[in-house]
Amino acid sequence: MKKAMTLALGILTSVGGFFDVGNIATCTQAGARFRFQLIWAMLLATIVVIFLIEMSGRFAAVTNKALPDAIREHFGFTFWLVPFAILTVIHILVLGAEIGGVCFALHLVTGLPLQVWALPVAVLLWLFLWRSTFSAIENSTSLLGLITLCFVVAAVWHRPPLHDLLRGSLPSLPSQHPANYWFIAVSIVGAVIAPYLFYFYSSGAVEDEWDASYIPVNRAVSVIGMAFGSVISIGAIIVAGVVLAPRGIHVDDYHQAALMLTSAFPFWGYVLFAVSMGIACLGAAVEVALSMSYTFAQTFGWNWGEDLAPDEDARFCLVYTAALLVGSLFMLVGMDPLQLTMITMALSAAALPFVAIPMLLLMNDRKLLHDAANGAISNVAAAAIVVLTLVLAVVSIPLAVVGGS
Amino acid sequence: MQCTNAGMRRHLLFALLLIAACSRTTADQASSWVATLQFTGEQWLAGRVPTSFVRATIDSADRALQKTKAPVAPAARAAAEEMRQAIDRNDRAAVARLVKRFASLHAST
Amino acid sequence: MKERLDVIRDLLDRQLVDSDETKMGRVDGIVLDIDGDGPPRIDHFELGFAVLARRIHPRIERWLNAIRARWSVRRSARQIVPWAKVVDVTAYEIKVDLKAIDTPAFDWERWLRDHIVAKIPGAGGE
Amino acid sequence: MATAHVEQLSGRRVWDADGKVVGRIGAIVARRRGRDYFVDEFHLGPAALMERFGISTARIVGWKRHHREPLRVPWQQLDLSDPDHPRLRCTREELMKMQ
Repeated sequence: MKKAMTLALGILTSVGGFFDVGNIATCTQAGARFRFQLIWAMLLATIVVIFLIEMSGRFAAVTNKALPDAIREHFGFTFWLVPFAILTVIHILVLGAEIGGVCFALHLVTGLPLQVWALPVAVLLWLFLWRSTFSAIENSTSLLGLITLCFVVAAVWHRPPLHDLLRGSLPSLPSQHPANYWFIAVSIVGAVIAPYLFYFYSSGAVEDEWDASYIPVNRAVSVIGMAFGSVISIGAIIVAGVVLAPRGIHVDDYHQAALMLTSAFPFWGYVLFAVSMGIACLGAAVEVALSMSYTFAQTFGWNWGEDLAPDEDARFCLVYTAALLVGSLFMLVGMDPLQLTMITMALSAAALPFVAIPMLLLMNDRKLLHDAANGAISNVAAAAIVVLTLVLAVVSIPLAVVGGS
Repeated sequence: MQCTNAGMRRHLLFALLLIAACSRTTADQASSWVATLQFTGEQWLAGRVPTSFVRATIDSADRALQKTKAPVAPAARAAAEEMRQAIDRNDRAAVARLVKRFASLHAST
Repeated sequence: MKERLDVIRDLLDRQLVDSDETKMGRVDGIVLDIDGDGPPRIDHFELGFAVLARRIHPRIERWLNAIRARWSVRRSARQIVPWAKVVDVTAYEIKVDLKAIDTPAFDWERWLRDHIVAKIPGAGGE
Repeated sequence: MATAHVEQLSGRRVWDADGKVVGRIGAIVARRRGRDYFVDEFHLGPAALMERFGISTARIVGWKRHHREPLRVPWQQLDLSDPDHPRLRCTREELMKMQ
């Protein structure tokens, strides 16, 4: 019974974790500029993220250790230091972008400028983290996150030509704007394979006290949950491709994306977009902030856990408090949330080897994992993923310079 | 001061590429913003977006258009300013006219 | 306890857990006693930012100490856990016979709890 | 008390009596005697590092190749008086004969 609940919740949570500000930005840009031609990038990223999430969950279930914990203890502090520092910067940037997404959603609803919302959003997030337990966070973000299904409903309502969808599912060369095309493709991968997902997911598995009997549950959660999240993202690509692309509207600013649901839902479309974006980013922001706390606490061996009261893990709470403060600065100083998101996605893609390579090495340690260590299929996939992440790391930043509009 | 020929050429090529890349994207962006203004006006007329949203979109469009050297930019900015005044007056007829003007501006890009 | 340990793999960087199952830091350093004619003996663990700083570079440790001399809530940036306090070494953690909250490892934790966390409503468990 | 730091020795290069590099320290094996643990031997070389990570590169790629043994150095043979430059008390060749 508990496992059935875990399964349902896990799937919903991973939907929440999957669809966030990075997906909203990259999917609407992809659809607006290249219609369905970049769906393949989303499919590729989904397959990769399924493998990596499955590995991080399996690792946590068998060893009772989350990833940052295991990496520090396995490879030593000096090895972990550089990835740790890079991932901390990425965490802060992603948190800033997610807060930006929430601020923009509130701006759509209230008409007030984004700066006004930066601190209230940070305080709201902080209260949420301070007061609630891990399962409360899981339940609320996952159920509210279902609102993002409106993108799928809108996509179906628009009846996109199936033939074009299928053609977009296979990689193809762009007829124009190649730099922009590849930049968006890389950004989609960076947005989907967000580093915080793995630290959050494996730490969550430890918080939920998974054991080896959860391996099948973990497998189902990662496959179904990520596929589900991917469907929502593809929905967003399709809607942008149907509504924005034919009108020649590109998404250089979130205001341009906000118009995409009003054709399918004449009276609710505008509010639905705002609410979807707000909730998706709010849920993701909570996960990013927690992931940051998990990473710090595990790196230094502090007491950690969202189920503990704050006076039992003061340093854990200090980390997310500081992260939220720094993360809200980006909006406070008036940075454009879309630009912040796109820079962050490119950097995130560049940092992927630091996530993928230690994970691949850990998953092959038979002293730790015994029979649950990676088999041949997982390892071929993992090796391919490492190659892919290395390529992305090399091309992402130059592409951001040339292809980022 | 000495400068090798090859080095000069490489720099020049790089600069040209950069200019080409930038000017293309800005012309593109300008056209996209004109289309955005048209669509926003249509949605406002249909009662699907609030007035505050149209104002914010016009602000963003104006900021982006100001940065581009696209030939369409000055006319688009002027029309955007008119639209701002029209929605403030709740002048539907004027907004409908401006939507048409944006449509023809977009067609010209 | 096991007959044979790999000091690097089984001890270094491992999680320390106190007698109340509270996580009290990691084994940031291990000191061997190499006195006399006998084989090197595991003498004690070292914990703390100073030890980590030295692992990155001795110069960083010096900077850290200079900063600490001006402004710190800790009695010492380095804490010692004698080997005699080690109760068990498992695949998950190293159990020690100490109370974390009474050790310098929790100086920051205690300071934060008493000066900041306790003053904010909702900090206690329900 | 004369001391040596494990975190400093880990991954440190070891020279032999002739000043030739023998390998890096990948594992330090200790055995229990009463309550205490005493270092028995040091393992050097890439195979020792792999031993630490519990993997072999071959296994990642999927082949099962012959597993290389690490170089074992009995504790008596390693001079730790300069922690930055651990030295063998014998030559590399003599060590190979001990394996």
